[in-house]
Parts: sequence; structure tokens; C-alpha cells
Amino acid sequence: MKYFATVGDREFEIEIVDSQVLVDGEPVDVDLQQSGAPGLFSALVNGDSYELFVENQGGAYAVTLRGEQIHVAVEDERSRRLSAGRRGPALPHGKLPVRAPIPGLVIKVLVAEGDTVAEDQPLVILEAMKMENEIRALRAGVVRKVEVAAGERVEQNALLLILG
Amino acid sequence: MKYFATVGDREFEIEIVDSQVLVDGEPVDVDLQQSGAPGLFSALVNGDSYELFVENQGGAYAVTLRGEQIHVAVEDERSRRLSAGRRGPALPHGKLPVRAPIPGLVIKVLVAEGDTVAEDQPLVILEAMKMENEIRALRAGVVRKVEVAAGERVEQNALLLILG
Amino acid sequence: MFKKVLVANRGEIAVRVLRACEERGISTVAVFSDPDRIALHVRYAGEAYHIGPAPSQESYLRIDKIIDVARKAEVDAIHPGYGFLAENAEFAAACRDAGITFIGPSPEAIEKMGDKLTARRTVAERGVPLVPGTEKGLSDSELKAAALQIGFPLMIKATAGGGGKGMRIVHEPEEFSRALGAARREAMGAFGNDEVYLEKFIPNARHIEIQILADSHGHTIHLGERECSIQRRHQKLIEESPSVVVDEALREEMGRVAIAAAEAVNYVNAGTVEFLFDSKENKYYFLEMNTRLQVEHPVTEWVTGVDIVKEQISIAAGRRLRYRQEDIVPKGWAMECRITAEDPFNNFMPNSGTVTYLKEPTGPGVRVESALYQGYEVSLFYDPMIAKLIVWGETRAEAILRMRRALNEYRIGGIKTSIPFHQEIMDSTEFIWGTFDTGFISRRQLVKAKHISPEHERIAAVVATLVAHEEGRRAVHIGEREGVQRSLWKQIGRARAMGGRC
Amino acid sequence: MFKKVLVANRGEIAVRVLRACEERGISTVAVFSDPDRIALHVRYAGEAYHIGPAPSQESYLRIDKIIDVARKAEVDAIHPGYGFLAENAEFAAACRDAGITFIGPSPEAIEKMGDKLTARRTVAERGVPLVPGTEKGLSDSELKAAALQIGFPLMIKATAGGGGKGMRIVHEPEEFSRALGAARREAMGAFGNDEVYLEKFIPNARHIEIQILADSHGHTIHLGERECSIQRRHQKLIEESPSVVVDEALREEMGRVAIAAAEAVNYVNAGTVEFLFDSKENKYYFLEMNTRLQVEHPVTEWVTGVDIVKEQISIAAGRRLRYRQEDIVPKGWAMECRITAEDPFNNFMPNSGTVTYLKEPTGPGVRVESALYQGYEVSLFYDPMIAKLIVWGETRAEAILRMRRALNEYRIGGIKTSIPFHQEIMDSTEFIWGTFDTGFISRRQLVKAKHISPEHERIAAVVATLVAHEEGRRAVHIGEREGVQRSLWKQIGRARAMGGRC
Repeated sequence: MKYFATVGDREFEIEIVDSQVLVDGEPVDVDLQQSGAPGLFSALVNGDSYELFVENQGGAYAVTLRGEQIHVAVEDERSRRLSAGRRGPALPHGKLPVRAPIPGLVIKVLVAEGDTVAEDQPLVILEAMKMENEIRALRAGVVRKVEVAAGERVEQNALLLILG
Repeated sequence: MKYFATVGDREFEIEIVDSQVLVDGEPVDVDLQQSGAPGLFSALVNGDSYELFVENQGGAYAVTLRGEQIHVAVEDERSRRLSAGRRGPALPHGKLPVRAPIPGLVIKVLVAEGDTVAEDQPLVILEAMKMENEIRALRAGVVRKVEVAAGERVEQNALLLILG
Repeated sequence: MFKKVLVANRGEIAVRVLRACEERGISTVAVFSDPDRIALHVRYAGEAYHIGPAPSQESYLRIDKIIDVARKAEVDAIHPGYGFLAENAEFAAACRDAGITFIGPSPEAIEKMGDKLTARRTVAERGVPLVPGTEKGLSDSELKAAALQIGFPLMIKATAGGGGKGMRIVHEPEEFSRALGAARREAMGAFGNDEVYLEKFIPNARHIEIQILADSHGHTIHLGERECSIQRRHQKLIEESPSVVVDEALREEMGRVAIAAAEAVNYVNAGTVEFLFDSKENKYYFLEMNTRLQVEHPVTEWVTGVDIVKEQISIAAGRRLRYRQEDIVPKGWAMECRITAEDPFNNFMPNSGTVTYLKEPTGPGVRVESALYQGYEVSLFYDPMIAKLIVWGETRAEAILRMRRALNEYRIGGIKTSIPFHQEIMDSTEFIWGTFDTGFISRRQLVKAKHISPEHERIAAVVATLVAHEEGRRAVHIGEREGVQRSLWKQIGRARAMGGRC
Repeated sequence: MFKKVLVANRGEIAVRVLRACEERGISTVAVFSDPDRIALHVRYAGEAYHIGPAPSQESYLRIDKIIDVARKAEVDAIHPGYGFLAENAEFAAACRDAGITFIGPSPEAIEKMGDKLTARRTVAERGVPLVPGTEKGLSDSELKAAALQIGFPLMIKATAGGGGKGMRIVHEPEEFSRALGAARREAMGAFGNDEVYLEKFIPNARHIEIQILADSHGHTIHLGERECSIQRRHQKLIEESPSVVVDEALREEMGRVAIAAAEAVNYVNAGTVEFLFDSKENKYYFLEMNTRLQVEHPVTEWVTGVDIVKEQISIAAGRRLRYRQEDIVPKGWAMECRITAEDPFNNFMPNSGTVTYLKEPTGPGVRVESALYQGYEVSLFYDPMIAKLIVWGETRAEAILRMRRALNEYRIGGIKTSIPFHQEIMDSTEFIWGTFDTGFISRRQLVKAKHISPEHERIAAVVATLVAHEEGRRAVHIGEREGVQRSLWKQIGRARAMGGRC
């Protein structure tokens, strides 16, 4: 089976056939073993040893190894073909809902509908447990809709606004 | 529901009715909570706090609290009535298979069929990993059958002999 | 000695105090709020009692409920830990009234040191150097005159303030009037009180504090300094003892000054005198005195060999200090990282969740103070600090290398923590050289920019794909689920890996 | 300094050495047998290579395979840990031949100290006191004459012996001839060699050993003593440093003697000189020298502050010792319990199984050296020692109290361990008073007889019944299984427990 794994702006084509792993066409010796706890793995790759922590964060995997956290989006060939038929790679285009990571009080909404925002630009200031937290844009885009106003209390995961 | 819990030679009659626990007819305040791991519990009993480790060892429970390990056999009313119909309390009477706790080599069988043995009396000497281990009688009884002989290799859990 | 002690706290510090009691053969009582029913401090204690719902105001800050439990459980003494009621004079007084020993200083000492301006005045009489500044309650024109005397840069601070609100740094005399007006308005808005005072601003200052111990027989000693300059938004993140900028002579001098500050309020208990340290001028100024155990006490414990919590208990029981000043000979270097449930990749956003996997570092020179366990639920009701990692080394270099090693070993699954942030600090040359100050963190780039090796990206991609592949298969053959435990990809590349290089 | 080191071992000691390498910035290579594929030492190392099936003879003892991996992975040095190939002169020589540094002494030193009689003769020349005894190879009549000279009680020991076989204690001259015959027959049966020698038997002897460090520049120092008298079947179970029977003067003297013993074989590396200590006569006798790292090295590390493994690496790299003898000033008291996968309630039967839950103790003064993890499978192929628990206290009393506390906190689910045994020892007055000797364990009652409080029996009965009740319900309503996670009995007695006392 063929997969496409995306890390930042790098893409790897990974094929798994029986007991063989090919990365961009090259065979890789990899021995991956679960290590006694869910999400914890031991990998031997050409003799190099890694302990990895893998968490499925819905759509992408957060992989922690040797103190580094790396986000990997994995798509298989079939869903790649389907999404290509629509509008090119599935990520990071399309609508992006911005949600409250913690329950709190909206102190200020820093953007308005129609604003163009850059990656990492603050969008909303949320007060939680006496601390002010900036909710920032995960990527550049246009503010399609603002769902909250200053003074409003929001639950965890409440929709704050939609980037398009 | 009514249960009989046996610890050594003490027996407790324990009744669980809705949200009430009665021990020998007396109500006990007990708040028992699983604590994040299978078998690990937190109990508050009239304000006293205990962390307990409970392992079902098939028939009896091994309960570890504050450094003590206590074996509890639990029987419900129904099975008590059934076993009473046969021959009194199920434990520790009846046939008792003595098994090899580890794989090894039988060095010596110290008893013969028909022998009467006392509790804790050595029955078989088993060599494993270069150490000689005495397999002792869990309780007094008569040796009904001897299944192994000196010089024999046995697997873990292999039947060594039967006490009756 | 006490027979039974109640610990009026939660989290790692409650466990720390319970351990000290157990090691002294003292029975223990814990209190807990709703979400803390299976917390480690509850399971650790001999007795545990519920005191209310999650919000601290309705549980861990409820003096009446805690005194009530203490009475019913018939304890001799209460240890407050840090935070919550630890510096609450009313609580100390309530203990006294109930005939229960408060393991801490007198209500009077707490009060005197609790009010910053009173504290300044009190210690100044003993010759403790203060940051040049004004009293409170001055008019605008009086403040202006004082500002010229103090010199610039200076700080305008709200008397009722805290957390940086109503605070202004003024660099030039021309800016002063406008900044004063703004600070007064902000203070009025935030605290309903527009009173302000002035303080000289010391750029590139370091935070150095002295640990003291004082018994009820008039003996006070110090246990040397701690360096706590690695802070973010006035929250300490990394602490160490000793400090690279304090030599033997300065330690002796600052120690003497700290003892004088404590004696100014007839202090009894463990306490910490905090100083602002101007490393350019090699001058130190009294900041405040914390009349309680500090979060960072373990670094001092490790270099001095003194168990500060046991000593607190001893002192409260009326015993004499077991040490004279000359017995305190620090050895080696200790360092602490505060592990918080915050996402360093996302502006330190506090996060909640359940700890799905936990493996704490151990081995030589490593100590963990933690309230975590597998299944622990991080609650947003309480402080995001969930654990402390402390290491000791013969030298500062060894301590840093050991901290890196221990951080690498730390596995906390299910929640985001500050561990990657600490790893970055341990790798930074500024930290390694020891040339930092309290502005260190705010000047640094976002952790996001961290360089990830291309080889690690490739490995992560392969592993994530293998996991996705297996998850896909499991979704199809649900019946196989039980059997796939730990040898998921035993075949894949196994023969090759073994045959390959050896 | 080395760039890459291979650790030719498994378990806790492999992890210990890997940590030391990581803290020195040295890359690491692990080797593993089939069952150790996901062992901690494999996951911890930078590289890991398979060297064979479970039996040590086919993996961890295969010199050829290990040298092969070392060559392919291009390591500069090999650390052997303890056990396996650590005292194998052939292995040390094979490393030398392959141009790889063996982190240990020379093959010659290993050989000289490996043969007990050669070792005795070599150190005796340097004035090291020996247990009075004979050479090997004497005739019956020569032995009889020697026996009368040595005096009774004495021991007859097989030259080829080990593990107590062919060993006889003789109390009276009249018994001698008969015992000699029996010992010779037993030795012939067990080893095919009936050669025996005599040694004075010292009743109530203690086992005291001196840790030494020797560099390749001719400097040898000692790090004080360890007391290892708590043994079962000649296996050490509990070790401490210092020893209650060694004072400053005796430490100095035994240290000097140990250094002389090491210098007798031009020793380079960490090493341990073991003595039999007759506390009645206050005399010590050379037993043997271990030419490697000891299991119990951490207790010495903690009281002296010296990282012995890092020092071994340094010495092997040709560096000078960083310490002079006068720099070694022991502080406080350290103690170690060896945690084994043996059932103390069942005659220390070794047991296998999977670790279902693990929570190691931590907090002040606690160090754990362990290869355990949740999911670890205890294999009967290897030594049953699975972890070491080490504590430090200001005094011996504090160390014991802390050890009790730490043992109480230790949770290992799924397998039986020696923890309850250690708890009993820590509670025994003989141990607390320090009046024990190497016969301590064999004289003790079975752990089985331990008193269990009636109240705890009642609580265990209630909890087991509630668990059985819930299991019964689950067996019926299988569909509910997912939801019953942690609040199984939230209702039962909850309202009462809360309303009851507070």
C-alpha cells in the first residue's frame, strides 16, 4: 500500500509491501515494536535506536523522538486521489475552524470578518485561570466568520472563528 | 448480594445492597475508586486512606496494602450453598494439584504416593537457573499421585503431584 | 514531636510533606476537593477528608473546613505547603486559636512581611539594602521630585498591585508625567485604588534568594543562595544553587543580611529572603521575604544535605536547629526545572487532559517531585505546575548535562508539557555560560523555530505511516485487535535489520 | 575522550552505563538477545544490535559476536558492566587485540585476581592479612597437621569449588578426618577434582569491602567501605556505606591495605577489595578482589559524591583521577536494597511474568536503578535482580526510615518481588541496631510468619469482595465494560464517607 507522509513542507512517498518498507523508492530497514504502553514504540532503523511516542491527533500524528516533536500528516493513495479530484492537497487549505483550547473569558477579538491574517498572528485574547492567552492563527488566511465577542464566556473547544 | 470472604481462618460475611456495605451486619463507610491502573485502588474507610493493589489469582484475591499481602477467598451466597451441598467450604479441601512454578529439572521427589505431609513440608526439589528450589506443601494432606521423577525436565505449570 | 499532622495542600508539595512526616514516624491527614479524590496525596496519607468542590475558594482556601477536619481528626499540627493558605496570617491565627500548631511563622511575622512597604521599612531598620524608592501615598508633585532624586530608568508601581498591572518603566524624565497618569488610571481600573510608588529600575537584574532557617530559641542560620533568574511572566521556571555570580564572601554577606531581615520580624520557620541582584554593580537589594517553604527548596536541600521540610516540622515542635552556621558546607551544584502542563509550542497555553503514560527519569543524581500518575487528569482549576525535576552534579556543567539526560528520559503521554522548552534552555549557550538575567526568556525566539534534523523527520514520517497502516488494518479486521499487542511489525524489515549490520 | 562506547550487558547496569555515557556526550551502542528487543537498554542507546537467542552462552557471553558488533559500529571502547564478561580475561584480551579499549583492568590483573589462591599469594606479599589457611595440593596428613596449627572451627574448601559445594565446617579436631574424606568425595563428585584446602572459620563474620579507583598514571585512592553482610545463600541483598563497625582510623587502615592489594597487580580501573571482618576481634582478612564495577556501587557514589562509572570511563581514556585521597570526605549514610523477581513468601522462588503496573518511589534522598517498565517480561534466562533501590540520609536512622518509606511507595504489579522481605528487614531490631553478620538471614524466621493486623484483614476482605462483586456484574453485562473505568463504586458509601467526619 502506498502512503504520502507530510512533515512541514517535505513530503515522503512511503510504500509498504508485505515485509518491506520503501521510502521514496528506497528500501529502509525498520524494526518497529510497541513497547509496553499505548503509543510508545521502539524503532531500529539501520541499527540506530529510537524510542518514539506517537499520538494520533486526528488527521495528523504527533511523533516525539529524542526531545523533538514532529507532526506528520499521513494520507493513503486512495484518499489522496479523492482529495486531488476536489481541490489539490487537503491540507492546509480549506476552512480552518479556530477553537478555544481551554474554557475561559473572551477579553478581546483582535480581527474582524474579511481581515487577512498572517501565520501566527494573534486572533483572540482568552482569559483562563487569571492568565491572558493569545489564540494565534495556525496559518495565513482570511477571517470568514467571527463567532464570539469580548465579554463572552466560552467552553473548551467552542468555535471562536473560521479562517478561510 | 451476600458474600463470604475468607482470610486465613477468619471469615467475614459481607453484604452489598445498593450503595451500602455491611460487614458481619455492621455498616461500613467505604469509598473505593480505581486509581488509573488496573488493579490499583484507593479506598477511604471511615476516613482512613489506603492504596490497594488487588490481583485476581484465580479463586482468591491477593490484596497488597501498606506493605502487607493478604489473600482473600471470596464466595457468593449461591456458590457457598452449592459447595456446602457437596462437602463444606471449597477451600482448602479437595484435591490440590501441585505445579512447577518455573521450568526446570526435577532433582529429587521427597515424597511417595500415600505419604501424609504437613503444611510447608518440602515435596520436590526443582533446579532452575542453577538454583535448587524446594516446592513445599501449601497445606497438610495425603499425596494422592506423583507425576514426575528425578531427572525429568518440566515446563512451567507442569503437574508435579496431587495432594488430597 | 507531633503525633499527627494535617497537610493543607494538594499536588507535589502535599506529597513532599507527607513523605517527610512518614519518615519521621508522624501520622498524616490529607484534605481533598472533588477532582482530587484519587490524587496521590490522598492515597499517600493515613487519613483523607473531602473539603469541597474544585474551585480553591470553596476547598483548599476554606479555613473553616480545614480547621474542622483538623479538629475531628485530632491533629497536633498543620503544614500549609506553599501557595493556598501558606502566607495567610488569618489561617495561622485560626490554627493558634484552635490549639493546633501551624508549621510556619507567627501570624505577626506573616503580616509584617506580607505588606511590601511595611516589610521594606522593617528590614531597612536592620541595615538591609533596599532598591531606592518612595513610600506610598505621595502626591504627583512629590513623586516627580522623588523621581529626579532616584534617577532613571525607574518603575511606577501600584500599591495594591500585582501581576504587572499598574506597572510602568520610565526611561526619561520627560516621559514621567504621562506615565504616572497612565499608571494611576490602570491601577484605579484594576484595583479601585490609584495609589502608586516609585522604585529604581535595575536593568539586567538577576533574582537571587537566600534560604534561612530560624528556630524558636533565637537561632537563625542561612543555607546559601538560589539563583532564580529564569522566569517567564514573573513565574520562575528554572532554579539552581549555588549561583554563578555569588562567591564565598558575597554568600557570607548576603546570608548575614538575610538573617538580619528574618530577625527583624522575630522569624521562626524556614523562610526565603529574595534579592534583586545587579551583576554590573555587584549590588543586591531586598525584594521581599517569603514566609513559607518555596517551590525550589529541593536545590538547597541537595547541596546542603539538609531536609528543609523535616527541619520545619522540628522547629514547629519547639526543637532546636540541628545545625550551626559552620555545619552548612554546600557541595556540588543542584538545578530544578518546573514541569508545567503548558504548551511551549503554543505560547504556553495551559492545557487539560489525562496522562495516558508516565515514565519519570531516575538514576544517579536525579530527584522527581511530582503528583503525576498514569490516569492523572490535569485540571485547569489549579496551578499548571505538575512536577519538578531536580538534578545534582559535582559541577554546574555536570548538572546541566544530567538535566538534559533526565529531560530526554521523561515521558508524559496524553498532555502537552513544558519539557521541550526546558530542553531548549539547557542547550542555549547563554544559559550554559550563566550570563542570563530575568529578561532571558522574554528576549528569546519562539520555541517553534527549533531546528529539526531532516533524518528525524524521515524517521517520524516512516513510523507515523506504519502506525497509520496498522490502524487502518485494525479498523478492517476488528477481530484481531486483542492479539496485536507488542509485535505489530515483527516481520517488517526484522530479518534485514538483524542480518544487515551484525 | 571516547566518541562511541558499546555496553556489553543488559538490565539495570546497562542503562546505568548508558546514562553515564550520555552525560559525557559519548554516543552509545547496545547489544541485545531475542527477549530483550524492547528492553530499556535497547531503547536508551543510540544504536542497538541483535546478538543471539535468550541463553547468555549464545548472546551476552559470545565474545566473537560482541567484538564483531563493536567493529562494525566503530566504537572506541567497551564497558562490560558487571557479570557476563566483566571478569573474563579472554574478553579483555580480545578487545585489546581488536584495538578497542576495554573499560576495565588489564587481562593480567583480571587473571591474577580471578584465581583465588594466586590472588591470596600476591596480596600477602604486600602485607595484606589473609584468613589463616593452607595452600592447595597438600596430602591428608599435611592437612591434618595444618589444621591443628590453624585451630578450630575451620573450613575445608574444594579448590575447584564454588556455591558451597565441597565445603565443610569442622568444629572439633576429632571430626576432622571424617569431614576431610567427605569433602574430598563431594568435590570429586561435583568438580571431578578432590583437591581441598583449609581456612580458619570466623563465626559471626561481617562482609566489608573497600571501593578503590586506580588510574593509569600510578594513582590509587579508596572511596571508603561498604557493609554487605545481609546475604542469602551468598547473594548480597542489602548494602550500605559507611559500616557501623568501621571508624575513621579503621577506614584509613583498611583503605591503605586495599590500595596495596590493588597495586600488587598494577590495577587500573574501579575495583573492590572484599574482606571478612571479625567484629569480636576487630580484625579483617582479605577475601578476594572484584576487578569490575559492583552491583552496590551507588551507595559509595552517594556518600562520596563521586560518579564511579564516569570515573571508570575517564580512567580508561587515560585521564588522571580527578581526586586526591584527601578530597574524599564521605557525608551521611547510603543504603541499597536489591529488588529481585523472587517470591519471599515462597522460599525465594524465582518467578516469571509480565509487569502490569509500575510506579517507582521518588522524592528526597531516593534513587532507583532499574530496567523495569510497564510491559516488562521477567525472563528466567537472566539474573532475578530487576532493580535496585538506593536511599541517602544524614544518618543511618534517617536512611532506614527513608528506605521504609520508599519500599512502601514501590508498586510493581503482575510479578512477585522481594520488596516485602526488605520491608521486614527494615523493621527488624537486629538490622536497626546494626548487630548483624553474614548469618543474619539464615537465622531468621520465614517471612510467612509476618503478623498482619486484623483491621487490614477486614479491609482487604471488603475490598476483595467489592472487586469480586463488580467482576461478577461485568461478566453478566459485558456491554458496560468500557464505561466502568475509575468510578466503579462512586456511590457506595460515598455520601456517608463525606458526610461522616467532615
